[in-house]
Formats: sequence, structure tokens, C-alpha cells
Amino acid sequence: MNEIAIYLITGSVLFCLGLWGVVMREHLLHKILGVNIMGSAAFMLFLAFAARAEPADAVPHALVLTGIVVAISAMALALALMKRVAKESEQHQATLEDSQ
Amino acid sequence: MIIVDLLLALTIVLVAARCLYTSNLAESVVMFIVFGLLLSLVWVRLYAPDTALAEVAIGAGLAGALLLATLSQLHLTHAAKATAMARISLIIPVLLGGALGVSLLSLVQPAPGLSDLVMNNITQSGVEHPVTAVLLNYRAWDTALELAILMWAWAAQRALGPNLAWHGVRLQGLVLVYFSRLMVPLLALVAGYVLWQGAYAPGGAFQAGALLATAFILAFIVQQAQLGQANPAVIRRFIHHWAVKLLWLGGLLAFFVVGLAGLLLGYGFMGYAPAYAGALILAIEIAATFSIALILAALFTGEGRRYE
Amino acid sequence: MFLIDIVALLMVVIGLVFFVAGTLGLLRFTDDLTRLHALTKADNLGLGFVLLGMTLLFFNLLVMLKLLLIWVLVIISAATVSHVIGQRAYKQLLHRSESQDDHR
Amino acid sequence: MTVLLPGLVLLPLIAGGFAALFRQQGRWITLATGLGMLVMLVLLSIDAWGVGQYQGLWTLGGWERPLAIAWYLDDLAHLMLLLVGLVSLAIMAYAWFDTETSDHFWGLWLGGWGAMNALLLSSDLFNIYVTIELLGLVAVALVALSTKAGAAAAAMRYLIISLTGSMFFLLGVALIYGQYGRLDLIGLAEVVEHNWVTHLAWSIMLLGLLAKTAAWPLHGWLPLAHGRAPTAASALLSALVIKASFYLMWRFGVGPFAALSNELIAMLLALLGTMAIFWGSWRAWKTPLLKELIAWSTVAQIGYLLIGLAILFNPQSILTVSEQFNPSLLLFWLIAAHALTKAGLFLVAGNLILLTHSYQLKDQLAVLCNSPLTLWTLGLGSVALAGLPLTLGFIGKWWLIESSVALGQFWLLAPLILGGVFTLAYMGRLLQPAFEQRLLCQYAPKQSDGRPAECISERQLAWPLLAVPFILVLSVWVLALFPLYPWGATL
Repeated sequence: MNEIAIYLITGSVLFCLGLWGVVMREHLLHKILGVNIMGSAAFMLFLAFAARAEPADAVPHALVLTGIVVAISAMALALALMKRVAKESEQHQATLEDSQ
Repeated sequence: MIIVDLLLALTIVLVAARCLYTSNLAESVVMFIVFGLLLSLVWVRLYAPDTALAEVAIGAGLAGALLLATLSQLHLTHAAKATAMARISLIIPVLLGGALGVSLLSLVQPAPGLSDLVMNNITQSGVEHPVTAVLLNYRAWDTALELAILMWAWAAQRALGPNLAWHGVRLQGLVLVYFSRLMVPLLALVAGYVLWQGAYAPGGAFQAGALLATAFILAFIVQQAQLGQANPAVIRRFIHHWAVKLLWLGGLLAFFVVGLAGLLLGYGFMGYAPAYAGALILAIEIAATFSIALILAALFTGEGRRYE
Repeated sequence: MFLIDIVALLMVVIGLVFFVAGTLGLLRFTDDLTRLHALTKADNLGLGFVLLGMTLLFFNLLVMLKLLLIWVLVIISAATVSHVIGQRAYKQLLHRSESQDDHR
Repeated sequence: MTVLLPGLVLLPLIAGGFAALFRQQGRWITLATGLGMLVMLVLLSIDAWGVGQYQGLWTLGGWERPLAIAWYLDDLAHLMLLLVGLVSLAIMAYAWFDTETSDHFWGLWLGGWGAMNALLLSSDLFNIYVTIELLGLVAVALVALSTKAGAAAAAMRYLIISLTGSMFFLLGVALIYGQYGRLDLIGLAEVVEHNWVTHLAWSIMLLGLLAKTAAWPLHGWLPLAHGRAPTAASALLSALVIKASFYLMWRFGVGPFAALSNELIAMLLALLGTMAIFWGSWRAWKTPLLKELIAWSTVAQIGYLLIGLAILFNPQSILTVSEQFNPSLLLFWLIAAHALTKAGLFLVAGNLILLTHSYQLKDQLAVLCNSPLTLWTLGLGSVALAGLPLTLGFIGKWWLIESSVALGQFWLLAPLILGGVFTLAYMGRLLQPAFEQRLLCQYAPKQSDGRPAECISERQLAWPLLAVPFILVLSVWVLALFPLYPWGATL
């Protein structure tokens, strides 16, 4: 049991937790945060794999840097869209309940 | 150190669960910011200082600012409480994720990777820091496309129509103004330092761009808080000036021009002449820093049209 | 060398004690303004001790200066942020007492 | 590598960036870009016919393969590039004359086009992730361009599904990197072996891509998003964007992960496809809205593609590639037939909505009685969508039937054949009353200008709005007459 094993397990748990948030929570903010947590979990696996080498593998580091910027872009779009959904819904509620 | 790792892992899982579970959206957002900060600690523990820097600046800082701004624009800040079924079902991701993680333990020992290739070619790459070499030389195409993603995230956000109004509080006193007069130049200075340092140590265009974006956003917020929202925000208009908009595309254009030049000179698409690689990378990084900073700031400020 | 390590360790531990105290105050105090008081005062002191311990451990001028810079920046931003939060909390307090007056 | 391949990606991205920033000029930038892209696609095809110097592997940045990102151009990628280009051009031509096109559209789709081309060429797992994220953001924004009620909610649902799918894909990429330490598809094909992690990674990636393709149990977002998007956006999304993730499944399944294919996964995909055909057709039969009908038909048509995928993934399938003939590429014609027909049908639906200002199917019948070209387009499109003989879809469908029989999977004949019947049935909801009405109209009382009463004529629209969908649909018939293989060998 070393730190790589710990973070591999943590990453997997975080991924499933994020998925739980996306599937089970109704509010869009929770869904958006859930997706971001899933992404962070994937980054954690990347970096845990990178830390196996000595010195640490630089390729996953670069991939995660790219991924972080992609994640913030997606989050900015998602939040803007959420605001529009909330504005258009009758009770100003940011959920997808009334869209069916 | 294993105890630190265990504690960190446990805390981060609890924080993530709380972030998704609580029905108070403000708490959710704060928990997400804490999650970002803890993640950056994890990245440090995993020997990834570059990503830790970026995570603090972008994953916790900018994302936090975006989330808080969103929260202040929403009418309702409480979600429905998690149902009993949802509460019980929280055990599933923990068990499933744990099982998944344990099944990955075969990957701990052998360490396949591109580390050797990265280090063997580093003298050819024009920079000394391996992460910068990967980002701007070996896998420059990823980075170019990622600037495109930023660009189109902005275009997509604009396509959604006008933004919601802020529920800002007008502040008394000039503390924030003096603070921003101190901080904005300092942030710009640090951004320049981080950018320059990227050639041989952790740092580079991403972190520098995020810092510079923070400077813009800070100036914007201070202006908003001091003047009240009726006044047009100078920062927003500066960012959206047509000449400044050309800088938004600067990073993408720099990548493409250098990439095509490499193609025509026989180094392959996105290739550099080894003798000039260092200078070209620095030029691209400077352009990319401005692009990242301006677009991230524009994603925060919006173009200025608001719903009545 | 050994003595310096012990002193440094002591400093860090003292700093952590202040952090714990500040966090306790944040959790246990009842209204925003007192919470702010606990947080900023204790945490700035705590951070100062931790950074002092760090300087002793590294004992390098450049590192010392960087740590000093961190401390100054954190103090400045903490002061500004608590100013903003304080204004907000004060306004809410006024608002609340007004609405209580209305009830009477 | 001369400038052609990078140009196909860079030109739309640069032009799209300018068009997004300076929206007033977006149209003209798009016109110039479209012409440039057309020239490049023609040059690329001429080369493929003769020399073939572009085919093969290109590593970017002058580095060797595991370190650098690689591009890979083969016949499939080339045909997809052509399909994406031509359908994009046609839809953009339509959007040019559509008065309701938003000025955001041009910059957005130029970015989507560039992302699509980058995705089709890419041969690197993480690079593919970046391109699908770019494409996904653009696609969501295209849906949200509509100001119609519920469009934002549909776009939000699409965004959440799309991002979750991407995250699954990213997790799979992480696991593959952890196991093999490389990301290039060509290199992975040599080292992939049977073990738990690889199977897990491939299943996770497949799941994410299936959600992005709107395969049967994960299809819920598609009818909403495609049904509520603006006309041109619906056409682009249904014709092209969902094909991108399908293309990736195809690429990965026969490339790096070919060794992992087994009959179980093939059976599962075939089942999903069957369910998609039945459920999609049923919902298309029930829906009162025209665009949702066409969107549900997309769900059903994805079923065919999934069955095709199942046949590709089945290790028993005989897919020997000879000098003249690569049987699996017949599946491409199914994709092409669907892309062309579906684009045409969505554009026709847009015309009907423009004329009647109603989304209800029953209101739109009134137009058809005095609109011969629209009626022809719908008729030819319905038959092409059903994949009857003489159309392009038939070539692909015949291959599916033949392969199912060869594999002994006779039960697949039921969805494959019934699917066509269903298609005619739900498209008939539009066609049959239209023909009836047309007859009625001829005897109906005439107005003073000689036109029948209560009929809205298609002649109120600009002619390109009618011509573009007609040409798209007609091309499905014309292409079926030409030789199957545009440039000879190995296709």
C-alpha cells in the first residue's frame, strides 16, 4: 500500500461519486459539479500513473493541464446555460423536471 | 507520509460527497472550492507541481469565482433535499468505486510511460522543463485545440443570449480600490514571472494566463462593487474592444502560423526548427497567455447585455 | 542543526495550535462578525508561526524572502476580505434588527 | 505532408474564430471558407484517385509516434471528411437563405467542422478527447441557439449527457495510459492484450461513446435536442455530429481493441440496435410534432448502425479485405445515406415550419397540397430512409442482412426488414394525407388568383431553400447508381 494505490482507489471512488451526483441529484448545479468531480477523478488516475515513474512522467501532467482548461471551459458554458434554464422555467428552478 | 495521504484521500472523498449531497447551494459551491484546493495538495503529493498551480488558479480560484457569481444571479439558492432513496444510494458509488479502485491495483507496480522518450528528446525541444516540452512541443496540437475549446466555449456562451443581472452589494469605503491597485499590478508581474519560469521550472502559459485572468476579474469585481452596476464596466469594455479581441485569437493564430511554417520548412506540421524552438515556444506562450487570460475573463464578465 | 530542527518544529506546532483555535472559533461562535474575528486573528498568527518554522528549516535568504512575501500578501488579502465580509454581515445585522423593530 | 491536411482543419478553425468574434462579417467569412474547403476536398479526392500520397500515417511536430500525436488518413477517414464537408456545405447554403439563421451560427459551425475534421484524422486517444469536447460544446450551443421554449432545457440535458460521456471516455484513456503507457492507436493495436484493465477501459469508453451517439437506452436527450434546435442545427446534429462518436467506436473496435471483441459484446450491441429500431419507430409513429418525428427516426436509424457495429465486432464475421474490396466499408454507405437523407428531411421540416409557423404535424399537411417539390423531397427521402433498393441505404442494409445470415443470426432479419417497413409507416403519416390532400385540393374551390383556398404554397420561400434538401435527398439515389468505390482499390 503506497500513495499511488491510495490515490487510484480515491480516484475511482470520486468518479463514482461524481456520477452519483449527475444521476441522482436534481439541481443542475449539482449535476455540473458532479461532472467536474468525475473529471478531477480521471485526472487523479492520470497523475497517479505518472507518479509511478522516477522522475514523474511529464506527459500525463501536460494532459491534465489541458484537461483542467477544458473542464473550466465546459463549466463556464454549463453555468451560463443553467442560468438560462432557470430564467425560462416558471418557478426559476434550475432543474430539468419540466423539460419532458 | 502514508498517513498524510490517507487523511487527504478521506477528506477529499468526504468533501466531494458533501458538495453533491447538501441541498444548500452556497455550501455546495464552497465545498467545491475546498475540493479544488485539496486536489491541488494531492497533485503536489503526486509530484505534479505544474498541475497543482493550475488547479489552484483555475480549478479552485476561477471556477469558484464563476460559481459564486452564478449563485448571486440565481433566484433560488436551495435545491430540493436529497430523498431517502438518494441518501441510501450514496453507498453504491463508494462501494463500486472502492471495488473499481482495488481492481486497478495491478497497475501500481510496472510503470509504462513516455517518461524516457520525453527526457531523451528534451535537448531538442527548446526548453528544459519536461511538462512545457510536452505541452508546447511534443503535443502542441493538443494545446492548440484546447485554446480553440476556450474560444468556442466563449462563442457558445455568447450564443445563449443575454446574461442575468447581478445582485451586487454596493460597498462603502475605498479599501477594495486600494487593494486592487496593489494586487492587479502584482498579479500581472507574477504572471510574467510564472510564464518566463515555465521554460525550466513548473509554470508556463496556463498558470500565467489564469493569474492574468484573475487580475482582470478582480479589477472587474472591484469596479462593480464600488460603482454599482448601473455604471458601464470599463474592464468589460476593454476586454471586448475589437482590437483586444484580436489578441483572443492570438494564441490559436500563433500556434497555427508557427505550425504551418514548420510544415513549409520541412519540420512537419506543428514542428519547430530545433535551433529556434526555444524562442518560438516563448512567443507562442506569450500569445497563448494573453488569449487564455482574456477569454477566461470574458467568460466571467460576459459581454454586457443583461435581462431586464 | 538538531536544535534548529526542534525549534522549527516547535514553531510549526504553535502555528497549528493557533489554526485549530481559529477553526474552533469559526465553528463555535454564533454570529458572522465574531467568527471573522476568530478566523483572521488566529489564522494570521498561526500562518506566521508556520512560516517562521519553515524559514528556520530552510535557512536560505531567497526562500525567507518568498515566505515573508506570502505572509504579507495573505495578511493584506485577509484584511480586505474580512472588510468586505464584515460590511455584508453588518448590513444584514442592521436589516435583521430593523425587521425585528417592525415586529414590535 | 503538404498543406492540404492541416488546411482542412486549420482553415475552419481560424475562420470560425474570426466569424465568432466579428459576427457581422460571419456570413462572408463562411462563404470564403466554404469555397476554400471545397477546393481542398476536391484536391484531396483527386489525389486519392491517382497518387494516394496523403493516405497513411502522419506524425505531428516531427517527433516519432508514441511521443507525438499522429494523424491517420485511410479510405474511411477520407470518405468521412468528404461526407462531413459536403453535407456541411449544403446545410450552410440552406442557412444562408434561411431568414431565421442566427449570426452566431456561422462561427459556431465552422468550429464544429474543424473539430470534426480534427477528430476524423486523429489517431491519438487524448487528442480525440479534446476534439470531441470541442465538438460537444459547439453542438450544445447550436441547440441553444433556438429561442423556442424548452430549447435551453434540451440543450442542458444534451450538455450533461455529452460531458458525462466525455468523462467516461477520459477515464478509459487514463486506464489505457496506466496499462500501456501510450496513447497512439497504431501502437496500441500492437500491444493490447486480454486483461481486466483493458476490458474495463474499453467498456467504459464504449459506454461514453454510446451515450454520445444516443444508442437505445441512452437516447433520451436526442429527440428533445434535435427536435428543438434551429433547422440548420438539427440537420447538422442529426446528420453529422452523432456520427462522430459512432466513427470513434468503429475506429477503436476494429483498430486497437479488435483483439478484445467477442460475441457477447457483438450480441449486446445487436440487441441495443434492435431495441433502438423498435422503440424509435414506435415513438416516431406516436409523436404529434414533425421535427420530433424526424428526430425519433434518427434514434431508430442509429439502431441499424449499431447492428452494423455488432457485425464488425463479431469475431466470426468474414471481413477479409481484398485488393478490390473492403466489406466493412459498406457500413459507411449506411452512414452516408442516413446523413444525406436526414439532413434533407430536417431542412424540409424547417421549410414547413417557416411556412406554417407551427410545429404540429397536422398543421403542416396544409402546405403539402400545393408544394410539389416539397412533396417529392419528402417522398424520395422517405423511401431512401427506409433503405429500399435503388438507394444508397440499401447497399449498407443488404450487407447487414447478408452478414447476419452468414453469422447464423437469423433473428436480426426481423429488425432489419421490419425497420424499413416501420420507416415507411411513420413517414407515411406525413405522406399519405398529403397525397390525399393534393387530390382534394385539385377539386377544391379556387381563389381569385387561381390557387386553391387554404393552401400555403412553397413558392413563398426562396428557391434555394427548396433546392438544397431536394438535392441532398436526390443524391442518395444518384450515388447508388455510381460504382460503389470512388477510387478503385482497397475500398
